[in-house]
Amino acid sequence: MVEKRAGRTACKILQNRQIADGIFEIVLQWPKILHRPIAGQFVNLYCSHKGRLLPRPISVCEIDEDKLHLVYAVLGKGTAEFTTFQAGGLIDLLGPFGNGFSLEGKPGRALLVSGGVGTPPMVELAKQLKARGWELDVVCGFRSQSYLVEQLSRYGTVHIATDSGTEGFSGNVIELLDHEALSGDTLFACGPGPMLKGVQTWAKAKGIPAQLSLEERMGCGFGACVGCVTKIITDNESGFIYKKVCKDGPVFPAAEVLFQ
Amino acid sequence: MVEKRAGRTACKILQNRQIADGIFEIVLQWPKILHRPIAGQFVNLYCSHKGRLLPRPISVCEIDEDKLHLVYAVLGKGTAEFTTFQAGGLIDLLGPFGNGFSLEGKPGRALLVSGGVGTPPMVELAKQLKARGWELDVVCGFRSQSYLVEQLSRYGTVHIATDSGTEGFSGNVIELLDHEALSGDTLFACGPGPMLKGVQTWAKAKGIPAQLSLEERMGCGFGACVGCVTKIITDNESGFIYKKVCKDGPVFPAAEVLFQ
Amino acid sequence: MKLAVNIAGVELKNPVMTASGTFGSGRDFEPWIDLNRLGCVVVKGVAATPWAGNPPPRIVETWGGMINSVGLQNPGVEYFIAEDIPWLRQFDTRICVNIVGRTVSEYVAVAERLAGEDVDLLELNISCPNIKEGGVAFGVQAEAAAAVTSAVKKVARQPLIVKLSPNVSDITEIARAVEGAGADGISLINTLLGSRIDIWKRKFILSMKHGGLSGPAIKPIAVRMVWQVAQAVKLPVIGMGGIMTGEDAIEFILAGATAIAVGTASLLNPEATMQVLEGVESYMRETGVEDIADLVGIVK
Amino acid sequence: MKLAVNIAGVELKNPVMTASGTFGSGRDFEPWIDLNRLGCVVVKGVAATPWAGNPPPRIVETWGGMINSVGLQNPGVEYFIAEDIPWLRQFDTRICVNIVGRTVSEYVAVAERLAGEDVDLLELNISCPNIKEGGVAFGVQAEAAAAVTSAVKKVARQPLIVKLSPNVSDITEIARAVEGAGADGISLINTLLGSRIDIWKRKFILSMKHGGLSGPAIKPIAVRMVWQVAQAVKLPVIGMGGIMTGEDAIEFILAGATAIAVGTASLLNPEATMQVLEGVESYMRETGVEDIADLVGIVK
Ligand SMILES: Cc1cc2nc3c(=O)[nH]c(=O)nc-3n(C[C@H](O)[C@H](O)[C@H](O)COP(=O)(O)OP(=O)(O)OC[C@H]3O[C@@H](n4cnc5c(N)ncnc54)[C@H](O)[C@@H]3O)c2cc1C
Ligand SMILES: Cc1cc2nc3c(=O)[nH]c(=O)nc-3n(C[C@H](O)[C@H](O)[C@H](O)COP(=O)(O)OP(=O)(O)OC[C@H]3O[C@@H](n4cnc5c(N)ncnc54)[C@H](O)[C@@H]3O)c2cc1C
Ligand SMILES: Cc1cc2nc3c(=O)[nH]c(=O)nc-3n(C[C@H](O)[C@H](O)[C@H](O)COP(=O)(O)O)c2cc1C
Ligand SMILES: Cc1cc2nc3c(=O)[nH]c(=O)nc-3n(C[C@H](O)[C@H](O)[C@H](O)COP(=O)(O)O)c2cc1C
Ligand code: FES
Ligand code: FES
Repeated sequence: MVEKRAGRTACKILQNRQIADGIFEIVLQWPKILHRPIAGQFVNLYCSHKGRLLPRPISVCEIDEDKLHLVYAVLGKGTAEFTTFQAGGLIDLLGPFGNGFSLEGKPGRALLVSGGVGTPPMVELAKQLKARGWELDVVCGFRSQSYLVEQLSRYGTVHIATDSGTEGFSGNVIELLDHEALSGDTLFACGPGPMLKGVQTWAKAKGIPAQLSLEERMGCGFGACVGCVTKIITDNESGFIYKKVCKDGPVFPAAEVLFQ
Repeated sequence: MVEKRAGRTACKILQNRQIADGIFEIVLQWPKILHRPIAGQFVNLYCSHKGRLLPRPISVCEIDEDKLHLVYAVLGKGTAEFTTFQAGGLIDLLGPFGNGFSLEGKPGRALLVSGGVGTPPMVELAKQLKARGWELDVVCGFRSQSYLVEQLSRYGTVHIATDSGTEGFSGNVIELLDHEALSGDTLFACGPGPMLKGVQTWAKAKGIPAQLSLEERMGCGFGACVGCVTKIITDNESGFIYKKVCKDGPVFPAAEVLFQ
Repeated sequence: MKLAVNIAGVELKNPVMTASGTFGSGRDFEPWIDLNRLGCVVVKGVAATPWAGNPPPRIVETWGGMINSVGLQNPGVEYFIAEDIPWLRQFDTRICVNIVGRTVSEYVAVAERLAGEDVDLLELNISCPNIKEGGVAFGVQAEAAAAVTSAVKKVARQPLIVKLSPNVSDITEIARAVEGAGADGISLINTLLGSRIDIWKRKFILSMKHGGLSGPAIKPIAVRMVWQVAQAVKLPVIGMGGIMTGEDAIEFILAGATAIAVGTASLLNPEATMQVLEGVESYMRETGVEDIADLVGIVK
Repeated sequence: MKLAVNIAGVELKNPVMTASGTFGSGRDFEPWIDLNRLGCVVVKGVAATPWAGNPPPRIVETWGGMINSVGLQNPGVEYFIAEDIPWLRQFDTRICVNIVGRTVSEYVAVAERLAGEDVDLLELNISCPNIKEGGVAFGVQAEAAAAVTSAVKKVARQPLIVKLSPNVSDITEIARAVEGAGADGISLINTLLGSRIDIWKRKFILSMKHGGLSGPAIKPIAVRMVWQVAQAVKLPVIGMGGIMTGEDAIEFILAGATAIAVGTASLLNPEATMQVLEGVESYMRETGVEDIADLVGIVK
């Protein structure tokens, strides 16, 4: 018998404010009936607009005693709707889901590499790693404006790259990694596909074991629809099998992910 | 060129409270950009639930200087949703629509006959008639619990019938009309189909000219979809033509309505 | 920015049309919109003689849509010619007449009667699911669709658009059939046959049991069919089905529609056509599109 | 109150089934619901050999629905027999295996392999729009539907339900064809073919362009088809398409469904099947229905 879980739960919104251009932080009262999430997991948020029924998966940014911090970018209609939600109101949530980052192994030096809204999950991850005695370099790429840097600085050295060059290093995170000659015993990354592909190549070249957190469009978030798949390298005819980002992931060993 | 009208308008909700079992009064701030409604007209209210797109037509109950009073019964999912709307919030509205009651003619004695949620439009009607010098008998039928009686009493004598006999006369409005031997120079009625059919017969027998306000499911409310029709007696092969309740009505001369 | 489009030789000032049966002949919308700004008014189905339509209830709501069984109530072509053409001609917009019939000869009669009249386009409605007599039968069989198309084409003096039913196994088969029979354009989709039951009264809500499903719920089916038809024929395609916004309209245009029609959205908001037009314009501005024609069917 | 229903000789403790492909083999739902309370678990499509499925994106949202192009990814019948049957047999519920194939012989192979296995029902999926190879072709042609049905029927040891595609001109024609070919029951509807275009990237969102539309948006089409099929054949009908609540389920039952299946709703809320079951029960209580069978198909 598997452990029972609470279903869709209306969570109280404690705060919902813009923290950068088109980037919002929403803080939810975390109900005790829900499992406590770990770094790298995500929750499903649901719209009020009953034309939009599918979940919006959002990564755990930080979890306090009883507060869940999420940071979301306004990408489409659903996240735009979330910006209208007011503190004091409710938002429907299911989760947490996903495997989360693996924090096993003897503490050493860790590289955390993120791009855009791949940055939020780095906060809880950094916090957990530091608590386990790791030393951290956090390398974050943004289009032009950084966020969450203050939180991340609590746990390690933050290195910023922007495409526009308006903040920190002008260029992408791979270039910054090289430019600052950063290295480590392990690497964690989250961000857009092309960036992760770059990280995969970079880490392989350096011989650093890496974990990548992937994104895919989801129908359920808990393994039922087989909608959210990604190619995982396998020794078969086609060279891969499809695994579910929501349940087998979102975090995969970098060496196993087959990018196109 | 026809007069321009304002489109769908989010109106401020000033009050939304239960006034009887399953019956709510909602008071809206009436925006100046909208036409001022007359007795017998209705407005389209819209749900927030974006699965429910069609209008909910609700009759004008009373219009003050800048406040519109509506009274609605919780019938299905849409009106149930309306009960959750809070004062201070907004509700989408289009209108007012329909022809309204005709108040022409020399003042005399008027009979107002209503059943259930056919009662709300009687309030503004009674107010207008009284202002024009009419004497009124208002005959209202309810299942078991009356509402709006206080408002109506301001303008005329109110006679109540309930199916259950818990208030006033035990029976229907036609029985009550006969029981109290009421009469008048003109009659206005609003209520469920079977009641209106009874009123039609009754008024015809007494030779009292009558106006009936009808209900039908609506796609638009302003004449475009030809969805909301009712049979109007015509001298053709079939004996009727379909007219639109939303635009040609909702008020029709009783003599013209063909009930099945 | 060029918004004008050409449908079978008729220039529309912009690609925004009204969907037949959701706009009457436009009178009901005059309080809200400037009809001069419409690319084309497609009027409610016109028959050779007045049609009474179906008994109420004719309308029922569904999730993200509605079902109607109006049954093509209309006052007939003579009334239309006498009243609606002069009224519509006050405005600088195109007129497209949606033609309905129960038999081939009834369709032909309307087209014939309109031959000398001042209208710009004809739209052959072989797809309305709301009449028992058969309109829809023409729309679901390729031979029947071709037969009525070529019969009407013989007498028509205006370009002939044929409006297809989505209630078919293979929409491209019907599209090719009407292309072969001489159609000058294709419009789609008409409504999908659907129904709702009142579980408390234990009967169908609509008097006719079934009716035509429209609204945003059906948009994905419409986009798919418009794309398929645009791939299958050379004719201009007019796309519709659930368009609520300019972005929806762009989706149809990218799928292959030269023009689009706004239906149910106009019932829910009488200003919908204008909002769609403005949405199309702002998409073009934002993405730097000079000519709307550059978007038509570019998604393959 | 009697909730048990009989489908082709198999008693289900209640009429609530899961829709194939939206419930896996049930494992993903165990944290939320008690599988013992389900009338029947219909498992995800099972093929003779493992299928990889389509590349992502496989899912896109639409108004009141979703489109999927999973492409029947599944680990094959051997895996299913080894892993899923024993797991499901822990629970007191019926097992129905959804069978998929590219050719008649592939369908036959699965049914043959399952002949000696401990499952209660087979559901022949001749209607999935998500594979190029043709599954759907069986579902839109009466002769092909009949051919695969009778071929599978020859080897099947469990009652055979045939699942129909809604993407057809006349659903009753296909229903009668599979009835004639020996089907023991009919389930419908599978998804409607639809697509969505990303107007900013100017390409289809799904890697396969089109996919299957499901969810509340399609319910009116499903109700209509279930009613039509229930009128046309004597077989028990399993109804599905957009069921979100007990009231929706009752609508299908009144239209003629002996049992119903919950699909997309389970993805949006893992407890949906239980809520539907409770909704059915409370409708029966409120309206004083003793036996669910008394509701089946009473709306004519
Ligand atoms: C595991 C995971 C964790 C994520 N964590 C974060 C986070 O912490 N912060 C953040 O801003 N974003 C995050 N995302 C991306 C976020 O889910 C999408 O930006 C969001 O769903 C877009 O919704 P929308 O309605 O605004 O966009 P629309 O494009 O209108 O959405 C339409 C549909 O597509 C889906 N969709 C669109 N883009 C994406 C995408 N990139 N990934 C997944 N689904 C998508 C939506 O969920 C919805 O079902 C995460 C995604 C995944 C898979
Ligand atoms: C001109 C007019 C004036 C009305 N005035 C009032 C009033 O003042 N107070 C009041 O309580 N009710 C009034 N009604 C009835 C009211 O519109 C319906 O009760 C309401 O629309 C039901 O919505 P629902 O979502 O709760 O019901 P549902 O059954 O869930 O609604 C589903 C759909 O059916 C339509 N519908 C269902 N029942 C009716 C009905 N009886 N009449 C019209 N449409 C219906 C709804 O508008 C909606 O589109 C009026 C109706 C009309 C036509
Ligand atoms: C109330 C109503 C009446 C309609 N009448 C007609 C008609 O007379 N002729 C026709 O070809 N289509 C008719 N249609 C179909 C529409 O023109 C359009 O094809 C369909 O509704 C899909 O578009 P939409 O989803 O934008 O409404 C009607 C649709 C509705 C909703
Ligand atoms: C993600 C997904 C996967 C599906 N896979 C299958 C399948 O493997 N076999 C099948 O017969 N139907 C499959 N279907 C169709 C459903 O079983 C059902 O017929 C359809 O979704 C309509 O019901 P709904 O609207 O309740 O989802 C799938 C549907 C979805 C949404
Ligand atoms: S989102 Fe449904 S399986 Fe991953
Ligand atoms: S509701 Fe559309 S014409 Fe009356």
